Amino acid sequence: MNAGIDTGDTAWMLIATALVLMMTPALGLFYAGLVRSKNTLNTFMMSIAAIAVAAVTWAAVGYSLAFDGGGDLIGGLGNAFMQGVDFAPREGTAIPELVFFAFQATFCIITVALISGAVVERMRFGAFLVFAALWSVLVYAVLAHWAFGGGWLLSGGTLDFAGGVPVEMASGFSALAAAVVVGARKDYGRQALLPHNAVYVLLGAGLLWFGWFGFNGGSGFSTGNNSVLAFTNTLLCPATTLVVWFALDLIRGRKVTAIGAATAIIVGCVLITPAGGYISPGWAMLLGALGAFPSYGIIVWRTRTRVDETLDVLAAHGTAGLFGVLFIGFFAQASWNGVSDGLFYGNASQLLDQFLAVLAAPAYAFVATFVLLKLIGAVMPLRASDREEAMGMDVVQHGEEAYVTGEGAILLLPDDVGKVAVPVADPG
Amino acid sequence: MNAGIDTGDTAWMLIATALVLMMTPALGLFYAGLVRSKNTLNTFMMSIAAIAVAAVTWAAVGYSLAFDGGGDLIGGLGNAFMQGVDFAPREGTAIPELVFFAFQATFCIITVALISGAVVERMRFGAFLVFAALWSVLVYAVLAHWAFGGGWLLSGGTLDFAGGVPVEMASGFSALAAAVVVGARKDYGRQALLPHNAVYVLLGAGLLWFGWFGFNGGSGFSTGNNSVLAFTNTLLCPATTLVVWFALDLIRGRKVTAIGAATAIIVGCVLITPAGGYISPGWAMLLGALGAFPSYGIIVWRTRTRVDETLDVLAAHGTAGLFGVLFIGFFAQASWNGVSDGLFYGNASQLLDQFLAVLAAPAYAFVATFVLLKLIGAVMPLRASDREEAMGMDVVQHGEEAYVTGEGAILLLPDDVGKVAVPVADPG
Amino acid sequence: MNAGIDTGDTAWMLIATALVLMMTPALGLFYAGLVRSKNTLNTFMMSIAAIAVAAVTWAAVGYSLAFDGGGDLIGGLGNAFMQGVDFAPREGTAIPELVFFAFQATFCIITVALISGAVVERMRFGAFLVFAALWSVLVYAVLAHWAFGGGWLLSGGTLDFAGGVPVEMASGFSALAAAVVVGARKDYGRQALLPHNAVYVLLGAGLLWFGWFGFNGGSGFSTGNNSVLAFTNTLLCPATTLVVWFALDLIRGRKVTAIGAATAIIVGCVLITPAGGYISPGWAMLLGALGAFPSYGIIVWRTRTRVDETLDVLAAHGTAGLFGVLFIGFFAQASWNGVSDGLFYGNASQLLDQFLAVLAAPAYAFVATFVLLKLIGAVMPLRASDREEAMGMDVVQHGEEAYVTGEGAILLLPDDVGKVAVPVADPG
Amino acid sequence: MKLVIGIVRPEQANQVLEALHRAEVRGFSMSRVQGHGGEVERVETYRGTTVQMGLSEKVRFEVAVSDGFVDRAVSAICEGGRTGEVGDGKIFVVPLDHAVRIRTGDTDEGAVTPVSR
Amino acid sequence: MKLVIGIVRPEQANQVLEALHRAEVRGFSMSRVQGHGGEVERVETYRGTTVQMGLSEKVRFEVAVSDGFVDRAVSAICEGGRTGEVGDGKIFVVPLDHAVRIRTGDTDEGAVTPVSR
Amino acid sequence: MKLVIGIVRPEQANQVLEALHRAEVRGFSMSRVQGHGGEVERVETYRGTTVQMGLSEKVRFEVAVSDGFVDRAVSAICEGGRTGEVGDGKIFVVPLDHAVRIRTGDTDEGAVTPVSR
Ligand SMILES: Nc1ncnc2c1ncn2[C@@H]1O[C@H](COP(=O)(O)OP(=O)(O)O)[C@@H](O)[C@H]1O
Ligand SMILES: Nc1ncnc2c1ncn2[C@@H]1O[C@H](COP(=O)(O)OP(=O)(O)O)[C@@H](O)[C@H]1O
Ligand SMILES: Nc1ncnc2c1ncn2[C@@H]1O[C@H](COP(=O)(O)OP(=O)(O)O)[C@@H](O)[C@H]1O
Repeated sequence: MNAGIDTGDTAWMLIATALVLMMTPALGLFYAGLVRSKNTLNTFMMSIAAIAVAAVTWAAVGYSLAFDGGGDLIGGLGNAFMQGVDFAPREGTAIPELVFFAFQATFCIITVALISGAVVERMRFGAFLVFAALWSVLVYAVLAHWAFGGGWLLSGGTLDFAGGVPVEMASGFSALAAAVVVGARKDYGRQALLPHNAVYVLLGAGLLWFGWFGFNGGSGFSTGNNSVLAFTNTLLCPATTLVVWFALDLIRGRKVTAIGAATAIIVGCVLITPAGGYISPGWAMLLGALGAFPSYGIIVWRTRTRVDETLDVLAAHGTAGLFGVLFIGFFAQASWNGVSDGLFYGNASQLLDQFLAVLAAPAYAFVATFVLLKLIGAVMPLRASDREEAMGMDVVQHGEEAYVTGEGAILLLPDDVGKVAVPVADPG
Repeated sequence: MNAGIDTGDTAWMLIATALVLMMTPALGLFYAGLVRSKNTLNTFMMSIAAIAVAAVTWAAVGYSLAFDGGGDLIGGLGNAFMQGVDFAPREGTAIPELVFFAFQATFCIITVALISGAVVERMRFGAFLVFAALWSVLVYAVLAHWAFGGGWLLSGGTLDFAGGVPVEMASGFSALAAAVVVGARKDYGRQALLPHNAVYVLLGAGLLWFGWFGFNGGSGFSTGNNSVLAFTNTLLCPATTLVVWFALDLIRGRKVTAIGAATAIIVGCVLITPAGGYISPGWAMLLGALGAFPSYGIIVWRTRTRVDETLDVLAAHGTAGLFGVLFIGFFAQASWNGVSDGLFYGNASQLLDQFLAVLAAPAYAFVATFVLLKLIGAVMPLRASDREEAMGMDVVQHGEEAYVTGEGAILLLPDDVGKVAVPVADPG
Repeated sequence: MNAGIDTGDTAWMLIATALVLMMTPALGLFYAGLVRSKNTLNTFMMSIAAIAVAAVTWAAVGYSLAFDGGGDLIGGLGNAFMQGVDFAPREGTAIPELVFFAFQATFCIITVALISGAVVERMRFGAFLVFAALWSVLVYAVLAHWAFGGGWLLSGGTLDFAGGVPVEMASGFSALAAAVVVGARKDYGRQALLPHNAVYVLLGAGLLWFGWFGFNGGSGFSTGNNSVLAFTNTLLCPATTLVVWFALDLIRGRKVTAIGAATAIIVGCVLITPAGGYISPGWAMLLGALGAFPSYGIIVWRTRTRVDETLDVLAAHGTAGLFGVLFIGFFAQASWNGVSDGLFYGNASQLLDQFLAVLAAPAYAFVATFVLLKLIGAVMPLRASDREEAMGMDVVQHGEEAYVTGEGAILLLPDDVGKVAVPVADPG
Repeated sequence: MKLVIGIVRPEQANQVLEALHRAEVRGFSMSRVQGHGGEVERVETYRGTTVQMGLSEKVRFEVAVSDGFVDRAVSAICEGGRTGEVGDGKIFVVPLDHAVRIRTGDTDEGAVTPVSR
Repeated sequence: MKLVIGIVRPEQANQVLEALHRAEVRGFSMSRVQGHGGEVERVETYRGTTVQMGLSEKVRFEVAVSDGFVDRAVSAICEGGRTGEVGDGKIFVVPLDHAVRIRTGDTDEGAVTPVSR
Repeated sequence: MKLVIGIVRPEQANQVLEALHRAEVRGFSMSRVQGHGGEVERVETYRGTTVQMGLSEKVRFEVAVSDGFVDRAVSAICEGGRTGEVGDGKIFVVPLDHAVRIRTGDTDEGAVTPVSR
């Protein structure tokens, strides 16, 4: 075993990395259940595409820009194409840098996938691929550097345990920009566009919660105290969010909804993401309870606007992430986190550091994404035509349907394409 | 790293905890597939609700009542609201108590969720929430104290590795009581009430088995011998149960059924739960084989009775758990478990200790649940009306449907609710 | 803790084992989505059956034949019925042999399940059970011995990190033999036989990838360098395969397909399986890119033949596994793997060793499977009749349907079977 | 001959099946439809979106009968389908020129009476 | 009385619902069908298998109306369903001998006009 | 004009499609239904619950044809749908007063012959 490597920490980080990678297909399932059946595959495929594209860009330059050196705004290219990423421990940890690299890669991947929630059911798949590649470098890597990689937020003292800045706020506010640039679905606000399979939504949420234990619990890069604290808080905080969400649903509609519960799980996990390793379990439960309100409110309010931010990434990730980042400023507790206190424990400066983050990150994410999509839109159409939207993105973009019976499907044999003249069916 | 903490043990317990939490949504999926489509979401939501409610009650008092001190019948309140639950190792282990707390919390959660199987398709969601909160404290915490927390069974010498007492027998016999108090579905015994999606059932069973490796393998709180033994037995025992179940299906109906296979997986995992860390792999395989018979028999027999214990929690958990607890009394082997021998190895007293458990736990669980539900029923209706049952619990209790096409759905805009007068549809 | 055991390595191997076991139900889901709805359960059940049967044969003799002693062609029976498999470290590792046993068992299980892809929608379930039991011993255990257990390939110097020989090539070429012996579905080539649920396919692929981190990352039996390298390569290689597959789909059909993406994930994971711990991340990405071509080509070509190797196990596993095994011969790098260089680094002999493997393994797998199935076919019918095939294997083989509404289902009460004369329905 | 089309509540489908059986109507086809009529519409909420469901699930029976059987079929469906609340459904009787039993090619009367098992 | 059967594009179903509502046709049933006609067929690929989809999704309306309402119903469906592209669908008008409201047993005219809510 | 309704086995649906095609019947709609007739019922078991399945899956064709085409349509369905075993299904021919092509508004004969592609 190499010097400086701890087998226990490495074991935990390996599984944590696998868990976070699993979150992206889980997100695909979650999102796929929330759209209409004719757009199921396209929605799921945006998450799969995020894995493919972001893993490659991350290995090429993303990781290096995020984690090579302590530049204020951006890292260097010293690790470009994974140069120097090997078995030696990543400084400040007892795990091989290869594992650190892989763990961070999964964060970039899921953040890209999250944004797709804003543009499903209409954005062209090709345009999304281009967007994913560029966004993963120009936005994610930059914000990851700010908060994790030695950039100005980190060096300035901002606390962000597992990605309130580069993951949650970045995806949420980029989603808003994407929804604005791409525009609403043609029937948005006129017709009821409903989730076609709520079981996928609940299962997806369950798997996401499962993965989030690796996401938050792994962000200490060890089995040490902050990791353990973040891990346990990832159980308690979403649970309280669920309870409060039930109550809000009851008050609003006199019924507890399942889609609401699935949403609450995500919101609760997002709330604790930045704060997990810094606040006590008690405060984590309060965070889960209070944090439910703004997200709930924005979900209800947003649907009354013209902004078709379809799957409410802003409310679930942007808002909750922002709330969590601020919460640290109040209730961070050195006696638990060994790092710093918040306002409530007499350290007002921490709150200021947190404020900087919630101003800078959303602003950068929104503007950069807005500009990026405008540029892409200048080169290629961002969205499908109304006619195509009516047919559904699965058939139009992928030439497939999610649920096929086979009735009336004519088999085209390579050599006699077209010759086969009669419909042939085999009902499943 | 703190004194007394082993990073490897902690790494394993972190992932084991995440695995057990994942089991509850997996159970929701498993149960949801077994009911009719109009009750899909309500069934799944009972598992989600169990997470929300039981996590909170556990943090508040459940953990403390179960694990604070060695009182014979019940623990103290020293750890109420997680006082003193921190990074220091839980005594007798090399993991932080925070992790121990979280691991035990997931056990309480899934046990509550298991009971819902007895009352799906008719119990009101509100009543279930109240029941879940009270049961998690009044029944689960008590039995967990008896078997795990220093109560009379544990101090008396009863062996229960991973929860034959507080999880399996408790859920099984509480389910029976719940089915009796809540009563049968209106069409039970008159009509065929069939599983609407067997794929959910198979996938759910597969994910439950996956999680069970954390459930049993984690119950040694380390990577030590008993954990390793329990882990490996969790592969072998359910496999033999599957083989025997196939044979029983063939004999009974001349066909091996898929729902049967999914059931066999659960039964096999339950059988090994109490015995996992105490018996050799060879005996574990025998346990899996023999233990299939009583559960199989009760499933076949129960449907001929008037007791609509809908998803057979008694047969799959109560019976199999009881069988596993007794089995220890015969085949426990000190050379493998380092703790105690069973009758077969000359230690008859162990069998007596096990007998006490299979008398006391079911009795307490049944009676306490019966009384509890009667009391709740005195305050609020436990079940939906026949009319509501006919409409389906998803629409009635949650105002949602699992599978919506959107046809004929009129979008209600906040400001003109009711004003929209014409149906609007968008077929998915 | 026992002498010679490392808790971190053990923690990782425990979860890795659980992950690989989870892959088999995930494969069942993946396969079930690819068939017509009337064969859903039968397809899924073949994977469940593989767990049941192979776990038992493995414990009985498979493990011993594969891993007991260094015989050239086959191991001994010293560990038959798990004799001597206990807590002592498996030689060459720091984990208990019980864990090593369980980890290897899960490999045998999934390999058996993989083959079912060649014969779904027509092979009789009973015949498959017999085949699974015999194949797991006569083919899997033998090839596992050759490549992992001290057999002639291993001692000869062939490198196979995680099962290119016994898992991937064995399943792929056995699948081809099985398709030939069992024969094509009655409507193959005449009608369009389409996947009934592409969401199952995508989710299944996602879960398989998740599990593959344990499959490859665990094949170093530690948290050491080779494991870490294989783990990280399991992220990078399939990602590049996805990117190239997207491109191939675009070129071929001007659309990126979802089923294609799911296939690419499998192909990418298979490609890196043999090579994971031996090549650098850079070469792993090249492997993922180049390896996509042969598999893609064979999938397109195969459907034009009369060979109904239904779910393309040969293309996804056999071909990709073969490609990966050869790739090691070129790009293995001692500076990364600490073991050996490939041709590219001046060691031509390694390529020869790899060649031996890609000649011997496919030949043995194909011939042994062919003969085995011929023999079984002589004793019992291998496939269902055309009439049964038309009805669907779920109803015929299992007496169940995957998706039941309950309309017109008459409840048969034990005591009055047949007496009930009128249809009774309860629509879900 | 007539083609009798009955649209009933899913919950009543089984009663209708029993009633048809008692009326010795052995052959029929049924399918799921969505109906709109006088029923009160239910409100559902999906995240921020609140909708009013304008259609309700119904089961549609299609029964071809010889003239002598029309009244029995109609009253069987009526009796089986009635709950008395709005939404019980409708029965439509359409003239039927010919009927053919595919298996045998028998036509008309012969076609609509199933072989007894 | 007549039974009006209308087969339209799923995308147009909502316009048809609106049009029927405006035409004061309050009662009807609808279901999903697959249609074949003059539409260009789309090609789909599943792994190695390329297929031409010969059927396209349609929605089938079934409306029983008293004679005076036939033209209004037909033109409502036409207007709601038309896009002008091949595949818009068809309307068929079939004679209707009797209609019965299951809840009350009213027959004919009485049966096809729903109670106003 | 007539409306020809054919109910056949799912397994035969493709043969029927081919037969209709050969008979130059280009336009039709089809849907899934569940049928009850003389077929032997199959027994299924779900855990403790054993049931007899009283309905079997069928596919329902609906074809509007001008009078000259009726016999061709009927015999096409017959030929495509026949296996000779109980359960092959039925064909019903219903009078059709009017037909309208929504896209163009053409009526009757004009409406039922699809535009050639
Ligand atoms: N004119 C009609 N044509 C076809 N179907 C109708 C018609 N009127 C009602 N239906 C069907 O009958 C069902 C019940 O009708 P409704 O008016 O709601 O109740 P009731 O028949 O008790 O007055 C509707 O949901 C619809 O499916
Ligand atoms: N003769 C027919 N009988 C029954 N349904 C028909 C008939 N012709 C067409 N249809 C239905 O109408 C739909 C549209 O018809 P098509 O000929 O494609 O377009 P158009 O009506 O615009 O010419 C078809 O998909 C089918 O569902
Ligand atoms: N009187 C009927 N009205 C409507 N559909 C019928 C009628 N009789 C039979 N069918 C349909 O025809 C199918 C086959 O009929 P069945 O009597 O079982 O076989 P066969 O026509 O070969 O005698 C049934 O499943 C049902 O869908």
